Amino acid sequence: MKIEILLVGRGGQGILLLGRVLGVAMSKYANLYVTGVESYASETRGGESRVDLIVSDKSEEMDYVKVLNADIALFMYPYNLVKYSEVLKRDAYVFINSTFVKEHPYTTQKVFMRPYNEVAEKVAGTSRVANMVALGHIIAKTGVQKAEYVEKALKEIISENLYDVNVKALRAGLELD
Amino acid sequence: MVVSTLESSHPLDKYLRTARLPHIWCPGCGLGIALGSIMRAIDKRIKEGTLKKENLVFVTGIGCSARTSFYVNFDAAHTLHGRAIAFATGAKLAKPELEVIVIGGDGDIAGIGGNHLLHAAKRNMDLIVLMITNFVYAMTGGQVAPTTPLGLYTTTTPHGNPEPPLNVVKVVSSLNANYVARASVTHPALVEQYVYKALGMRGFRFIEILSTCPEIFGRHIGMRDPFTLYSTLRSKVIVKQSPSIEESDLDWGKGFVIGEYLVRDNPGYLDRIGRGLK
Amino acid sequence: MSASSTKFRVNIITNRCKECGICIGVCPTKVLVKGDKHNEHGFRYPLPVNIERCIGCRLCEYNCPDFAIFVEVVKK
Amino acid sequence: MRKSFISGNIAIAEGAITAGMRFFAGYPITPASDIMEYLAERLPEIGGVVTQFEDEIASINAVVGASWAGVKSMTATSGPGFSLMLEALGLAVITETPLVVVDVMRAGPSTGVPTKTSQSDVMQVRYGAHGDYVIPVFAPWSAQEAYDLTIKAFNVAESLRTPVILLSDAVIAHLWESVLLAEPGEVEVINRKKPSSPPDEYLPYKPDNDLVPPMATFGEGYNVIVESLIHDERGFYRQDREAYRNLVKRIVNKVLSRVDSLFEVEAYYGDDYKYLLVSFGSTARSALAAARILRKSGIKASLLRLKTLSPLKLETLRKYCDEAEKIFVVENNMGKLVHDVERAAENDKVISLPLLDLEIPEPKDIVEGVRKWL
Repeated sequence: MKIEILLVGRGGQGILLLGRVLGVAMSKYANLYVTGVESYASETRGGESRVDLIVSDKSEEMDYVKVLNADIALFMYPYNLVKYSEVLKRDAYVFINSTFVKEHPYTTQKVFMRPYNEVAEKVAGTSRVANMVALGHIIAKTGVQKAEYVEKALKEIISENLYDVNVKALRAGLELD
Repeated sequence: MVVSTLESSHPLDKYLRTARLPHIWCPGCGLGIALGSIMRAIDKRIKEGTLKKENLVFVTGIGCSARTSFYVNFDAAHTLHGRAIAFATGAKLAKPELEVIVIGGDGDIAGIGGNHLLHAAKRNMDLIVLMITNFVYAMTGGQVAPTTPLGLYTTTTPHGNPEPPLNVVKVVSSLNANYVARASVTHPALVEQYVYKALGMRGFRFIEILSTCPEIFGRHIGMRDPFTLYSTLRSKVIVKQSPSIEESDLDWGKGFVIGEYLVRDNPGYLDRIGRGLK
Repeated sequence: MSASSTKFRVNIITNRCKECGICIGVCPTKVLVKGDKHNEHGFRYPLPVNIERCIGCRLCEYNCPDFAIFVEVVKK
Repeated sequence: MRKSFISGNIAIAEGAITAGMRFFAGYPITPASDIMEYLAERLPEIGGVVTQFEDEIASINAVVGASWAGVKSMTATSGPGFSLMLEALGLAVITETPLVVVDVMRAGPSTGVPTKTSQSDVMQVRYGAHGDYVIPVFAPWSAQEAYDLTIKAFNVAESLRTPVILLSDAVIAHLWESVLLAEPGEVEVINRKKPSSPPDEYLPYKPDNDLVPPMATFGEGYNVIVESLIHDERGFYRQDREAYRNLVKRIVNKVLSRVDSLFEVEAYYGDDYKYLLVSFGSTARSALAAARILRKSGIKASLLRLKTLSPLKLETLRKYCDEAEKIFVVENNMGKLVHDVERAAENDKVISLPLLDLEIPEPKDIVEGVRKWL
């Protein structure tokens, strides 16, 4: 089993944190081999921010560190959507933040378009946790990871005073259709 | 005169690697005088129990002054040109009970090593730095040094040194050092007194020791005879109790004011990172 | 070599001497004079010919760059 | 062992802590800075010191000083900083000072592209300083290996009294992976030999039969001499040929004589192959993916990955090269390791695949590079 996950957003949207939480959940709690590569533009805010996660239950399957055939992809902002269609599997799960992305080129994939920012605003009072809404949505729809492990990972990584609002957003994502 | 053979040994022999004597320094070189004075200060501290012999470390860079590490019967490091302060900082940080003394020439400490000097003084690093100023690059044969007087002939300023000398006492005083003094080998008791005092302090302690290099510098100024150079320097030295920094200029014409320019007891770097001994 | 008065002994480690002459120059009572014998490195070390004049100030010892001269108090 | 999900840089920091490193001096540089940042948080909690110095020159000199004060010490930098450290690296060599220098490679020459990866420092880390010497260089390809090889680097540094280089790159630095971290006692940690002789008989540079002198450090009453000049067993400066040869040959031979334990390679699909890819570091991951793609299309490719870049055991390389019809040396530079492979194999079999990418090279670029020669 080898899964490739691509997470793309705009700097400041919490893509790196999302990748870190999912990575810890899969690595530490689900005992899988995980490689995560973060790339971002040199601006702290605004440029494209991207995480590639390669996951496998066998260490010998781990080699090239970037996503070539994504099983799961998330687009939080309309960056390079056409370019990325080259690395998506035909039947990949594609999650799109409709708050910012109004149209997309994906036709064969399983596409979910939801307004993560609005959902976050509604359930947690801040759109800053839209990333967690998206993460909840991803694990609910794909089953790539148990919500329990993701919550454990979140608890480990995030500072205590921010945990509640993040977990609220995550759970809202789990409930999204 | 009744002449007999030598029965006792030199009082400093216990601190010297006597097998390596006579040292390499030229006849009349002030470095030996400076080293003797430093050793007497250390001897006093060890005898009164305020310094443990095994805790003392000498760190030197490269140059005539740096060769002191050859002769001291303590832990000693002869490292790289300009880098003694950096090496010493590492040793002190790793093992705070060490008392680390850096000895170097003005080229070593304030020329190539100038940046490390600035930053050690800035962080009030718990070190003693003894900069022996002989006004010239001596080991490499007489090139211009940071402290060479304006207009002087050296092998690399054959038309006269176009740069005024660097007043290192003033530079270090402008930073966060706890102790800044200037001494001269022509006044060895003061060298001893200042080093003794520095050994009882924390933080960054800097002493410039004016010295004589008859072979190279003396030759450039027509004073190759060691005692002529020595007595000329002595005549230019003005001893003051608490000189002001405005009097510290390194000027062969006006003479050199020696004394304790700065004495204070601010927390050293080790105190600030929670590794101070007090 | 060493030479003693009733009060002080001036010791010279002759093979460390480099004949710089500073000890002779700084001695306030002119105890030391330039010697004529060469040590094993070819330097002529000083001689405390006027040892009876020594006042024990140790300026020669403190100003010797070569750890070649030291003064002791003669114990009675 | 405990499992964690950490970056290659953090894995290096954790490996150093496991190995007993308690002094770190450094100067910020991309992509190595987060090693220092992480340690600045962690090391004081366990009695260690982290200080940011005024430059890389001060950093490595402080590391040499700290090691002589008896504490395991390290610095981390990237190519430009490593250039500044070379003089003191030579000091560490001649004074036989155990320490570890991490070079997280980025694209050069000069300031190059600070945030992008490269494998161009191979020559610099092996040969950069003046004078004759050989020092161990290890190159991890994963976060786990960054951890493991950092521990090995310290063990080798301490047991051989030598500086050791950990050669990482910007890709390894910032990829996050599952890493098993050891609890105390779970991995071997080697400390430098101490003298058994009393201080008045101790000679700081007199080796035992293993060519390594026991090391007394500052404050132990041994009056040690740290000497940057050519010296004899006492640490006294000598200008004669005999002393020069004795010292330099011993410093070189103490490393070379351990080549069997120092030189590590890993072969993938090594039982049956016609084409051998030789690579190291992050690029070897792309090379492995490329070997898989080639094998799927019926081309018998295999990968030989070097974990050690110095000292090299040419016999081992030769053994793998002899089996191959063609050897492709895959590296993210203009061709550095290829010179060593050419020494190990018949020259006309060796093909350099210099990728000179700013990212980790894509497997398809390697596949295309190989196919051209089939």
